Amino acid sequence: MRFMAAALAATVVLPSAAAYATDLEVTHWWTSGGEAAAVAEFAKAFDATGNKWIDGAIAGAGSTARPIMVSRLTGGDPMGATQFNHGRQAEELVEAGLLRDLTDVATRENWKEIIKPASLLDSCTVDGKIYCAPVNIHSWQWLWLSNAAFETAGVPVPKNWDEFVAAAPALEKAGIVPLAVGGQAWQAAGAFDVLMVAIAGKDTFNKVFKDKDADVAAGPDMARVFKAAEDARRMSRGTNVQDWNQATNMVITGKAGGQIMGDWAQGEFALAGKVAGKDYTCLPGLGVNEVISTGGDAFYFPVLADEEKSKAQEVLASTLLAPATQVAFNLKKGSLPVRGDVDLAAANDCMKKGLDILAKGNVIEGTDQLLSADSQKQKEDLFSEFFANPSMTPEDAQKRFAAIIASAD
Amino acid sequence: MQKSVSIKDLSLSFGAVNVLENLNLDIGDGEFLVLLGSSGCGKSTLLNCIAGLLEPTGGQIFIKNKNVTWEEPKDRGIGMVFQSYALYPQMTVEKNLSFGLQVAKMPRPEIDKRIARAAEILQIGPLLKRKPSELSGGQRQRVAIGRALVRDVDVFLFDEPLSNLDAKLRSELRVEIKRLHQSLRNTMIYVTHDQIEALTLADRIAIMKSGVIQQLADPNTIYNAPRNMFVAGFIGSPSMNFLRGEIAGRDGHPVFVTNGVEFALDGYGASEALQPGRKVVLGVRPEHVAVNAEGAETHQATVDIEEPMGADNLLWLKHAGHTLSVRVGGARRFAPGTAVKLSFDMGLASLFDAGTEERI
Amino acid sequence: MSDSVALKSAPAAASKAEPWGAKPRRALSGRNIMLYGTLIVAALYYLLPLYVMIVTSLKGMPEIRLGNIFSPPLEITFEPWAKAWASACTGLNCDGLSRGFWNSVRITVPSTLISILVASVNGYALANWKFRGADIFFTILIVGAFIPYQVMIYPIVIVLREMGIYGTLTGLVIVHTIFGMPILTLLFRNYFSALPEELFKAARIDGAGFWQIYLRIMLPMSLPIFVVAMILQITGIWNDFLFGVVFTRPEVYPMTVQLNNIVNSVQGVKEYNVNMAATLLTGAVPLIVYFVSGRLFVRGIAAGAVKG
Amino acid sequence: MTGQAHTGRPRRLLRNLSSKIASIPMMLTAVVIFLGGTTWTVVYSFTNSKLLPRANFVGLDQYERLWDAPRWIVSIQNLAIYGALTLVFSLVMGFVLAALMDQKIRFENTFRTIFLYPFALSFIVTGLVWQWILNPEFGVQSVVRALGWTSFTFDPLYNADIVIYGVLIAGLWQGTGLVMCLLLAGLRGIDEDIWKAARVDGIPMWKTYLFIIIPMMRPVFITTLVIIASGIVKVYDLVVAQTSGGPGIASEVPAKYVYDYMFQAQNLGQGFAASTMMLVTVAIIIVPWAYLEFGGRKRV
Repeated sequence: MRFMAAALAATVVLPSAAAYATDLEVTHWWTSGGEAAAVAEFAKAFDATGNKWIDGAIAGAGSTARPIMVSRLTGGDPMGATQFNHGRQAEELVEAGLLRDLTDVATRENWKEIIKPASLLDSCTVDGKIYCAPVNIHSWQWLWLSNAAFETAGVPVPKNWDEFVAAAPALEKAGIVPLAVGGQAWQAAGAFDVLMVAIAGKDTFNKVFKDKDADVAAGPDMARVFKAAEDARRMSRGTNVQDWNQATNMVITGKAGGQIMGDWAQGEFALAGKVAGKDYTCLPGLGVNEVISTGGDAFYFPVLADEEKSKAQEVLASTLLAPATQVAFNLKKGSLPVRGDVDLAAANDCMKKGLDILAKGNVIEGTDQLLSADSQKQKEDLFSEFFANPSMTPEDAQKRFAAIIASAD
Repeated sequence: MQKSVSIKDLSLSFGAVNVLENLNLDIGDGEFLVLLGSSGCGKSTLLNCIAGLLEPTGGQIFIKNKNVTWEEPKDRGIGMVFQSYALYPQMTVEKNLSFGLQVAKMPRPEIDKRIARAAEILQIGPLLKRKPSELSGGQRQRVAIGRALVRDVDVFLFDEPLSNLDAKLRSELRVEIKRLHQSLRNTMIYVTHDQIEALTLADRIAIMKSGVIQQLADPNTIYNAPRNMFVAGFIGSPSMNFLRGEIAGRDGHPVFVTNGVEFALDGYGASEALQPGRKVVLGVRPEHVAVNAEGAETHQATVDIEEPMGADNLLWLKHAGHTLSVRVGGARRFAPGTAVKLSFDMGLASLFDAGTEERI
Repeated sequence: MSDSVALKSAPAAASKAEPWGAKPRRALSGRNIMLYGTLIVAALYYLLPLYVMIVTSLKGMPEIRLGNIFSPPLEITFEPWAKAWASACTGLNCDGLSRGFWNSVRITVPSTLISILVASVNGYALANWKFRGADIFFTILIVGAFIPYQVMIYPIVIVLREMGIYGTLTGLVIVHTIFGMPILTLLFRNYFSALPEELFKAARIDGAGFWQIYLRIMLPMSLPIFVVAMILQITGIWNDFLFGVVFTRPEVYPMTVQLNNIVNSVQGVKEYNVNMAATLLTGAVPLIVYFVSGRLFVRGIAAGAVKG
Repeated sequence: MTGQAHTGRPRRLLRNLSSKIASIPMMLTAVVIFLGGTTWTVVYSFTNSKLLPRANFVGLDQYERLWDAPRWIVSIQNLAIYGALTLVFSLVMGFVLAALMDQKIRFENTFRTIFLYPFALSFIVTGLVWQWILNPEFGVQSVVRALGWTSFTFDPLYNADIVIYGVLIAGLWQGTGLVMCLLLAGLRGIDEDIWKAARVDGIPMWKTYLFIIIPMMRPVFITTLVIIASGIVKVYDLVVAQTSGGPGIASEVPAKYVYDYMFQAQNLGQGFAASTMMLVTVAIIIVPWAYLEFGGRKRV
């Protein structure tokens, strides 16, 4: 199948590319083992078109890579293509005319039809024009549980959040941290969003984040979410790690009962040789409300003066979305492909669960798409403080949360 | 005498502080002029202005009748010797001497000729290959003088050149500078706070205080006829005795009265009439008072302290409520408490107005 | 006014290395036990992290997972070093730190030289040729030392873009020169002010101009302070990550970018041994510079910082 | 300033021309980069610029939001604590070490190198190593517990109340060596006669240091102070590498707030407002002092 896919990709892009072979510098922040392997699939496919992928990897997404990319763009020395969080974050670069309109390529390759769910392409669209190529779907709404930890504690592996909370004292007695939450701010905020969809439901989620309804944010449904967050806070005490993968590692080694983390966590389990269902359990939507969000990564293409490079950009854009590339890339990355028409036979149990939910259409947009980076950051600050500071009451936190929603744009 | 350096209405101020005020000074060709004063009097500032190292706020400076007020130091035809020698530490003596000439792009043979001549005059030939750190203080200062010498300039400027040396070297080098001046006959301007250097070296001395020249005259005049009390007190060691009192008339002759004691002023050449009742200060140098001499007018005094100094013997006496210092020959000894008779040489005394402190 | 600084003041005093405290008495006096005791305790605090880094970099991952970071390696392996140098991946390029080493050299050498040159001329002008208003510029410069670098990124991007040198090595050298300027200028100004002023005057009488005095009189006397400036700049520029990556292109990214990529990767297992080896490798150049010229450093500082 | 024989006063602008030409890079840096960049930052702090700077003025909105943000308040408090303690400890430790080193000790070179080498390492490295040493799972705490003292607790990086002291330990480790060097240099510059005089007068050593030597070292202390203080205000990498501002927001610092809001939150206006507040604070403290210290004094 791999061979077929590669051949297919070649036939799709080769004719137009051969004449315009050129170097293209691509910046991204995928630097760890699995990520780099995934990017290598892109590079391989792009090089196969006769062009050359010049890799500009910089570790550390928001704080490190973003100022570099923006400086390069505004400094008049743009790269050929760059990874960027799509959705709200790139809007201004588009408005400033720094990014290239891909509508022609999209129309030619019929992106509107093939990209599922459609919200992904919407996030790339500004004023009816398409500015980015989405490459994968990542969902946040997963609870990863260590079967070994529960065995040690002598309780059955929970099937949903409430059972998990009920099992927490047993875990603690066994010297196991019930819920691992890494110290970095985005992890606390992400976990809260997951709790929110699971406990308050999709509608509340949309009312708060999409419509920015501060009354709902301050209302009783959200109060229940904050109560749950307080449980989570109590259960997470004793997680002395920073990075998310260190927290995941606690689950893998049975030092922690579970972790709320996106689908990228299963890469860690796979790397450690763990098998879903046997060594660990994954509960989408915390086992309460099986909904997944469809955030993801996308590539943007700066406006370039060099015509040959501009042509190469088009080739790259279509290469990224070619079925074979999509399969190869997402299998390595542990994410879901953006097109519904590819076959992911190699996917594991958890990934298949995700694909099912996706097929059912039980999806919400990611908070990256719904909120500005600014509001996201304020939210991160709030929840990172909330999770670290036991003296902060859920009521106080909710008040501040509602204020952030009220001022969000 | 032809004028070599001429300073007209020179002023310099740093912010609100006036360091020099409308200073005028003419220095003759080949003259050795010493600028004398205590630190902060503006003497070094004046020298730096002449050298072009400081920019005056007003006035002009002429060297050889050329207005050099805004010229660069190197274009003024001057050489300068500093207190700290200011030898370039990383260069050999020879390099130190030739640096300025090389900067001026002088041909090598000429440079060598000049260095050889300077080395001969200053007897530093054997030191040429050494670094300054390998020289003694006296040798360093010779090299520093040599650096001015090779420039073959009209005017030499010395900024306290001997102050960093010990007493013995200082007197040796003092003689050498004098010899240098006698053989070269260049104009030399020499800043010092040491009155011995001033008196021994100078053709003329300019005594400065607060940026103003108090008196400009040959050493003899400065010593014997100081123009005001500052000059009188500054020059001479120990200082001139100052007696405060007033003029009175006795038999039509003016006399000086202090604490009820009278001094006849017959021998004093006053420049103006001495009106009775005028408050004045009488100044007498320690060597102009005779002890137990046969004279017309004698005063009673008691020896308080005796300071034998070898050649001289200095007596501190109680006289009419004043303390007087008197110099007598080294052989004449007086025990404390001895009563003596003093006679004053009014011809060599000075009389100052008590208010203006100017010489009368 | 005439009491100018004697020749023996700063540089000469600085070259004397012997300390002045009280003379040591018997070897095992209470005083000596206190003295060396305190020094040794302090030295342990300073050495502990280095020890941890070295020990960890020589262990294999299984041993690290066992725990104790202070225990010496049971089995010494140089693999982490080899990996950090030659095969750790940055995105698709798996040639380790070696890739950035020469880039770092290419950035550090001109940046160090030019920033020191400019700052020394500034310091010289401020100390010896002060012109009206010079102090105002200098004050701005000193205050500038307190501005967080990140704030200046956008304005500098704009300036470099307008000059047409954004993304070039020249641009990066200028950026390093700008941010090294406050402290270096302060050091050079202090150093030149402490040199006897009469030397400068003598040189002017000798007819030397601004540049001649700088090159032929001042420079040869300034080795100590140049060593200090060099050490500070090599350390700062070699360790710099932000400017190196914001103001250049991937092909000239410095070593610290690879270090960041190795150390800061968000996914995968953290290979602490490789991280530590990479850290030590990256720090090797400034460390060697310190070990070699540490003695000159104190001497230079003595000459440069004594006068305010 | 050539050798031309002109008798008039030269034009003001042309005086000291070489010096002015040579100072052009400095003037440009001071005016264009530091002054210009600062002005630009201040101006844009009154806008609602997001990812890109845009001149859409919103008055004091950014400042109101800034002072309402709990994280900013925590950052300011942390900077005050960290700054005060760094100043005190690095000066005291630096001076004590320098004074010890100045006792004609053996192995002076070795000790000096040991104290100074951390300065050669970047803050990122410093933060990482100390994060590790202070980690309760496998750092100091676990080692002490393994030795038998099982109730021993030392986890500064995971305790919000004391986390800033954990950062301080690392900061001091990195920076004290330089302070020691600067002060040692200052001690070596003190005239030997002062020591003799103090000994003859029978003044105890600690009193000599406190009342005679330290006041004489004022210029060295000033240079040291500039270097330490400018480092304190800019502290960023260390916190990022060691704690990422955590736990929660307990170890946030202003420079990190600026950086996070400029580039992570893509709210330049907010970042600029925060940096303007930092600059104002610095300016109030530094400018009058800097001008007195470095300006206005004439050399004769």
